[in-house]
Amino acid sequence: MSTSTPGAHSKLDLDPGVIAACRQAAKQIADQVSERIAGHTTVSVERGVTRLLGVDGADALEAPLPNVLVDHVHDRGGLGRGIAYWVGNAMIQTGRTPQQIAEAVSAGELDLCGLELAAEEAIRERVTEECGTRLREISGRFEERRAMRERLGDAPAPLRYVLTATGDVYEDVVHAKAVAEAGGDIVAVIRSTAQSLLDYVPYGPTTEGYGGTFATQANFRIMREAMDEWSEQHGRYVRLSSFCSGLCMSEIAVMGAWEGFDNMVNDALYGILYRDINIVRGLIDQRISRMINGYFGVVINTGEDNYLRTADALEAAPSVTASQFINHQLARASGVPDAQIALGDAFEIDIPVTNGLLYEWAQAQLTRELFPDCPVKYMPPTRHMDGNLFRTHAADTLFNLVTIATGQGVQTIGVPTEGIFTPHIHDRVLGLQNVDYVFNAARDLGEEVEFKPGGIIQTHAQRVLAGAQELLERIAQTGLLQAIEGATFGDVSRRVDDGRGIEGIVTTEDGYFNPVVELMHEASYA
Amino acid sequence: MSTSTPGAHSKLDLDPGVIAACRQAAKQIADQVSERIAGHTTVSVERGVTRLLGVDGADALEAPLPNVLVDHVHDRGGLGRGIAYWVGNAMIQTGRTPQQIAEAVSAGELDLCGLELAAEEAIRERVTEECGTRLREISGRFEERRAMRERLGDAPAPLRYVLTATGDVYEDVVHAKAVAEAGGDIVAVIRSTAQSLLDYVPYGPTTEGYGGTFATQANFRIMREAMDEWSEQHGRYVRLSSFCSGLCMSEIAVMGAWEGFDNMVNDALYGILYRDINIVRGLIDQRISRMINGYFGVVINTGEDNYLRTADALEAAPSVTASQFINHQLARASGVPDAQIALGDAFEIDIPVTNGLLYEWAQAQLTRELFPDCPVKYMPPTRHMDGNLFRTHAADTLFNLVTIATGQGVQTIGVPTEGIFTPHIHDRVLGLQNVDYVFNAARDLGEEVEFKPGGIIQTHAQRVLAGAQELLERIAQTGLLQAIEGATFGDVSRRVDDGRGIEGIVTTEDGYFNPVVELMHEASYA
Amino acid sequence: MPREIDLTAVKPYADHRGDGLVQLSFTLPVPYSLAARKAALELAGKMGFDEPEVVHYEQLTEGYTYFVMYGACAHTVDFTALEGEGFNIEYMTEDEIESFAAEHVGRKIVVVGASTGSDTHSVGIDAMLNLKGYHGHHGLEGYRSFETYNLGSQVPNSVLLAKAIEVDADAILVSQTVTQQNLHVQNLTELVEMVEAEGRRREMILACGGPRVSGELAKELGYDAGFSKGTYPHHLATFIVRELAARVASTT
Amino acid sequence: MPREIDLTAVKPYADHRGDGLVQLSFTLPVPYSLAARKAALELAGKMGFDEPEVVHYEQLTEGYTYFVMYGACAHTVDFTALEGEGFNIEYMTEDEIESFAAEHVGRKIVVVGASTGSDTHSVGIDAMLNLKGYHGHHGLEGYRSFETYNLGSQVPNSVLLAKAIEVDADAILVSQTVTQQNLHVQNLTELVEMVEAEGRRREMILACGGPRVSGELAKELGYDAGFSKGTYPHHLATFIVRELAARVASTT
Ligand code: B12
Ligand code: B12
Ligand SMILES: Cc1ncc(COP(=O)(O)O)c(C=O)c1O
Ligand SMILES: Cc1ncc(COP(=O)(O)O)c(C=O)c1O
Repeated sequence: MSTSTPGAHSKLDLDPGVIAACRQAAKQIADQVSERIAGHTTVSVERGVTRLLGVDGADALEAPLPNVLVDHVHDRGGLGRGIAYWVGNAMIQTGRTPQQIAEAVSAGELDLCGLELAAEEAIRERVTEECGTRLREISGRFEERRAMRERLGDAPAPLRYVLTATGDVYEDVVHAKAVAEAGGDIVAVIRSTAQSLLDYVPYGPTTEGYGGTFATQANFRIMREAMDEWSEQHGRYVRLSSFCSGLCMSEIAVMGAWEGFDNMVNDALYGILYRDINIVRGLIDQRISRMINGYFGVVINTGEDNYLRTADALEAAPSVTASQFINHQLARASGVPDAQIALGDAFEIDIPVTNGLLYEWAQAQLTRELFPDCPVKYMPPTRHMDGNLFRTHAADTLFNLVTIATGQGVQTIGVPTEGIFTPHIHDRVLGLQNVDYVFNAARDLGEEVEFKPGGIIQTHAQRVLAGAQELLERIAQTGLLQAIEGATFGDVSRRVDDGRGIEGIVTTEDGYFNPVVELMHEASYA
Repeated sequence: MSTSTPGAHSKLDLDPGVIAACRQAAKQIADQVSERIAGHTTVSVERGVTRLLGVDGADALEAPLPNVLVDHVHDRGGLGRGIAYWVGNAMIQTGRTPQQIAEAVSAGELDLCGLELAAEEAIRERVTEECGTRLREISGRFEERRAMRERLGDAPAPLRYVLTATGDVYEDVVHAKAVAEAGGDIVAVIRSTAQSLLDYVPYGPTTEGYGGTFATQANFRIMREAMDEWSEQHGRYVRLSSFCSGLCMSEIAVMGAWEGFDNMVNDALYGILYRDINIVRGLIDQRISRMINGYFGVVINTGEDNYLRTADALEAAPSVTASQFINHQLARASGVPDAQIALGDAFEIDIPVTNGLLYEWAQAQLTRELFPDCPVKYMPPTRHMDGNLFRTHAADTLFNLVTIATGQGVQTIGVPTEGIFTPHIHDRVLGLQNVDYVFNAARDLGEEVEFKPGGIIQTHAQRVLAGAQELLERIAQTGLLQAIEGATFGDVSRRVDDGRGIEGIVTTEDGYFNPVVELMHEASYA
Repeated sequence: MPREIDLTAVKPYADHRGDGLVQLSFTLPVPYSLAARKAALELAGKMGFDEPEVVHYEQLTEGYTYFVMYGACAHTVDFTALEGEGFNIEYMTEDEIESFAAEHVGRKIVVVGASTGSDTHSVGIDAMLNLKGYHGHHGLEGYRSFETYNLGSQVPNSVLLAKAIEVDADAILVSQTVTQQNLHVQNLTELVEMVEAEGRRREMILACGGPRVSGELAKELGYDAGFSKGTYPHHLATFIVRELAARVASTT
Repeated sequence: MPREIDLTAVKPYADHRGDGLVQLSFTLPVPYSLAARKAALELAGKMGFDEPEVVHYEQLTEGYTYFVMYGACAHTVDFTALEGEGFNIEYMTEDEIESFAAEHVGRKIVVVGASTGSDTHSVGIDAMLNLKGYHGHHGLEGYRSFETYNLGSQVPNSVLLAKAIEVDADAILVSQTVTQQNLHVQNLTELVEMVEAEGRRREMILACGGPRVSGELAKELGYDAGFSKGTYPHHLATFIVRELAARVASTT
């Protein structure tokens, strides 16, 4: 574990003791979470397992087969043993593949819980083997992709992360190409509004989304193929990203890995705070979802930026830092290596704040120094942007400056229409041109400048860190759940026994088993 | 004379010895210029004197009376004694005021060189008294204005300098008000194209200019009255500026002083290089013009920024610095105090230059450290701006950042339409909003950052300074005129015996006298 | 002398009366080419621009070209016909609202608000209703004369309406922020239809708001009023108390 | 499946085929007010925008209001009718030009250029003519097949024409940068008129250039060609040698 900036000294003159205390408290908080969620699974975690066993497709009513299968077992009260148990048993008893089993269940031809039960050991072995095959297959695809990335050349940080959000996957392809042509490194296919709330993943290509395009496996494939083609043609690899967040975190993680997505926004807190998803449900789903992302080499992006969209950016700064420490530990607890943990941060201080740029610079530098081995996903000003396109573009220019000066890992680009629309095709290009200009014109600025000892920047960073420490130590006392109830993040309060998806939490029974978790766990401690 | 940054140390680690050598060479160059122009006057210098004796108006053919009067004497071969001599004599002989004399000459009723000659001493006394009265009158007006400025509150540096250039003085008033409302501190009434080339100052209000509005006394008055009204209404003093440059430098200086203009662009090199005005004519006119500006408390703006519009901004950087040293000494030689010398500089490095921002920052900081007591007039990117409004706005944002971080005295604001039009009314407002945002968000940035010793910024500044030293020492050898012929400035070459207005240079004769110069000289060494 | 502006035939103004200059930007789904440039000029001509001019154009991706243009607008507008509507609608202050309500309504005014459909943007409705309010002006919750129910975000229209009926609301207040493909128009229309289906339209004030809502749009969709960026709680409250007072007056 | 683009009826594209969205900005010389907003919407309506929308407006100074708007353009353009004109006019390289000229013209091509009238912007004409050229492409002075006279800037049309006649020029090249109130149109028109008055129009190629010059404008004013931003010397040279070769061919 590295606790200091690589090479150089701290530009912010941070106290290593305070940092260590923060990390310590965050570890404690993450451990408590692990304890709290142990002994539970969720319908979506189990659906993730079925997907990793090869189940895909939807029934005549458009219900995805993973849902049909898991609901079938859940209705019969069997989910406490884990879906793998029942599928494994059915494989032995019927000699069918998991997909065939799902189809049979869907057709009403098979009752999984009514079959004769094979020996537990045999079931485990059978299903683990099936799962292992599938993991190797995906890993194989990932290795091919890694090779492609290396062959085409990987862009240097900060990677330019650009959203597309037309609602129509085919239009997204057009936008994505324009983004690629203008130098975008990562295209993030933003989801249709409220997909978070669906307790299933829609099936097939979609053209009717609002504020984004549904995350479906077919849509993922269409985007990936289009961008692979572009990448080969232009000799530059373009990454893809989407969202795991919501009620289907682990399933989407599986789909993304299968379709060769490189990044995934993965943060339960978003769903909890802004979509009113139950806290425990979110945290269980996140644990497994991140594990899957981590295992397949996918970079996860956390969502601290969101807090600054509802809380004041200066007041809430310590909560962002605290959340980064917690998210970092939670991601590690899922086995995600630091290089794949892109913690969230945002440039959201209000336009009229005197010395706002200095505070932003301090905060951005702080994140880099606290997590030197993690890329950071740095988000543009959005909250205070309005219909004055030029005002937004000016704010984006300073945002770009702070990004390059502090060497962020991933930067979501700002666009002039931020305060009005999901951006029009040329707005993304204008945004990227701004990034290009600033990143190049200020390339070595970070190296060049030192901050005045005890000046505004250092003092601000130290104050934010101190605030984070206080907060973390408080949360370590009360627990994360209590903290969320106390509106610690984003000024939003949620209670542990409220929220969507709570009915999908399942207490595991003796003999529960999850081959995905086991295989991945083995791998990460091998 | 102050040679070090006030208070603080040099951020650029400049060698004081090099600075001293530059100043020394520049002083030598300025002295050579003084020598070269001594014993000469010009038609426009003499017209300036007539204006300070109270002559104004135009004849039926729209020839301004100062021209009528000076041409009258020049045609008769009498200008070598100075216009004051002849007017003074006529005052004694006819008992008329200078204005009445001019009118009579214009009407063909009076031949100044045909009158009986009074005693030289009497003439001097009479005309000097007349001139003194006028100077006191203007100074009185200036004192009132100073009081008004103090009463309404003077804005802190960097002052926001905004051009208006509609061609129609009444439209300029509208634009100027929008500028004032958006926070502009100085409104510069840009002149109609090629006014530089007119060897007279047009008369009366004008509404038909191209790329600017004619500098006429009536136009000055209209603007001043409008802005005084605005200033009183809004409780914030708005300064006005125009151009002395061209063939009428000293006349316009008189008009500006009379009408209460606060700043004047005053640089002969502009006319010499870009308007092909004769070198010597330009330098003589400038000497007197600056003296008048200096005497009446007007801040002069020099035009080094222009070089970067025709020469490469990186290559030409040393020539800008060298020119600043020279202009500084030339202005001092005219009796202008440092606080009134706003040397020129510009943010003109091409958009794709890697680390361009660092070089700009270095150069801007260099100017500040070399001339700590002079305000600097820092100009926005213009040369590389094109029809992409957003690209220009982004460049302006970084320009604004450098301005505030280096604490320039005066900043000409950039506008999104810079590469296309003389800006539309709202474009100036958008430009000012950008300035507002950046100046406030980065208010104390300059104080906060130090540059890495031996880094890109320090090295660049030191290299530019060394280049300037070399250049200055070379020019001190060959003389300024030779240097201009060698295309040292703006990549443009001009020869000493070519160029417009050369016919207006007059060798003074024994007994030449110029009451303006004498009175002002006395005052500045009093 | 300064030229006068003819308010019966107003044109855009850039730097001379009547120059009509307008800046435009858009993308055409055609390949980057001289023909693309001509297409843009032709389009601007159809919009009624004299001397349209492309000041910048570039390829976005194959088959898509972006343009920045200027043109002199040939159309004019009769401003005198519009002038009736001043800008400074006289909004009452919080205190004035309280006493106006006490005098003209004489009971608590019940309002129910939400951000509806799949919209999770709650900042707008919270700004209007919650005690904290907006930029130092507190929300209706802080008014003595109002009884406020803020159902938050992602609220189905049916739930919002049911609550309004349950508490016998005087006004339903809807916020809509996600507007891509006119999602807000769909959501807003659905609510009006539901209210009408319940036969409640006459007895309830319906107001909506959001960054892309306008008074015109709201009225077109059957609302009594629409509010956009820059709205403060006392603007909304002024509207409600006046409207309610008028209704009370007309029914008595 | 992706929707097809109908090239016979092209509309602006923002994020869905046929959405037609265009961004506009302009100032109206009317007081900042709701009426001003309505005036802007009405104007956009006249331009043919469906659902025009003001996304930002503010007062500039008393009586002047600035707007940023969006609207869905109802007009379409038939791109297929324009498609003939490709973008990649095949410009020749310097070497190609030299040999083409040697073969088809067979003598030095004499050109005279200047930035005319009160215009002191010489960078454009220098870029075309001087050895140094533009962005690493040298100007016509560097071509063996050209004999070049660059008169610089602020050159009266009469002086330019006299020089052209004196050296029996094949082409006159004019640069114009200051365009406020269409000053360039005045200057360019005057030159054509003078050339015609001298009876020289047929025997000389007339080309002009500048940031706001376009091929269309040039032809409208009676020039053979017009060049804008992004022009390189070999673009101009290609045009001249081709045009001259055609003339030589047609007269022999
Ligand atoms: C905060 C925010 C979020 C937060 C919301 C948290 C929350 N609890 O509200 C989070 C991070 C969760 C979020 C998520 C998303 N967002 Co969002 N978000 C914003 C942001 C940054 C600010 C909005 C805001 O709070 N403004 C401040 C408030 C006070 O302003 P307001 O809502 O306009 O309200 C004022 C007036 O309109 C009026 N008003 C509003 N409502 C009402 C109601 C009544 C009755 C009255 C009288 C007045 C009134 O009064 C208010 C005060 O003056 C905007 C960008 C921007 N600058 O606008 C994007 C933005 C709104 N989001 C956008 C999108 C697309 C999304 C997502 C759908 C993206 C995705 N696919 O994942 C998601 C999902 C959200 C969803 N489905 O609803 C787009 C919407 C584009 C469009 N036009 O359709 C925007 C514009 C960003 C962009 N350019 O893409 N977002
Ligand atoms: C350099 C410059 C100056 C220099 C000129 C020095 C010189 N010797 O040229 C100086 C500092 C002297 C100057 C002064 C002024 N300028 Co000036 N200047 C510029 C600037 C920054 C760059 C112009 C330039 O050199 N571009 C680079 C060249 C290579 O591009 P180009 O000219 O477009 O040429 C290309 C093509 O157009 C084409 N081309 C051009 N000519 C020709 C000819 C032929 C035959 C062909 C084939 C092709 C061709 O090929 C070239 C290469 O691709 C522009 C702003 C800008 N970014 O454009 C303002 C700008 C042109 N200036 C402007 C103004 C108003 C002035 C002044 C009048 C201001 C004043 N009132 O004081 C003065 C006076 C000048 C005058 N009366 O002519 C305005 C013009 C506004 C308008 N549309 O009318 C501009 C746009 C700035 C602004 N936004 O206000 N300026
Ligand atoms: C972390 C995170 N997850 C998910 C989303 C999208 O969520 P939804 O599907 O609720 O629209 C967002 C959008 O801002 C986000 O920040
Ligand atoms: C120093 C200086 N003087 C004068 C002018 C204006 O000159 P003209 O009257 O020649 O257009 C300029 C314009 O750039 C300038 O920079």
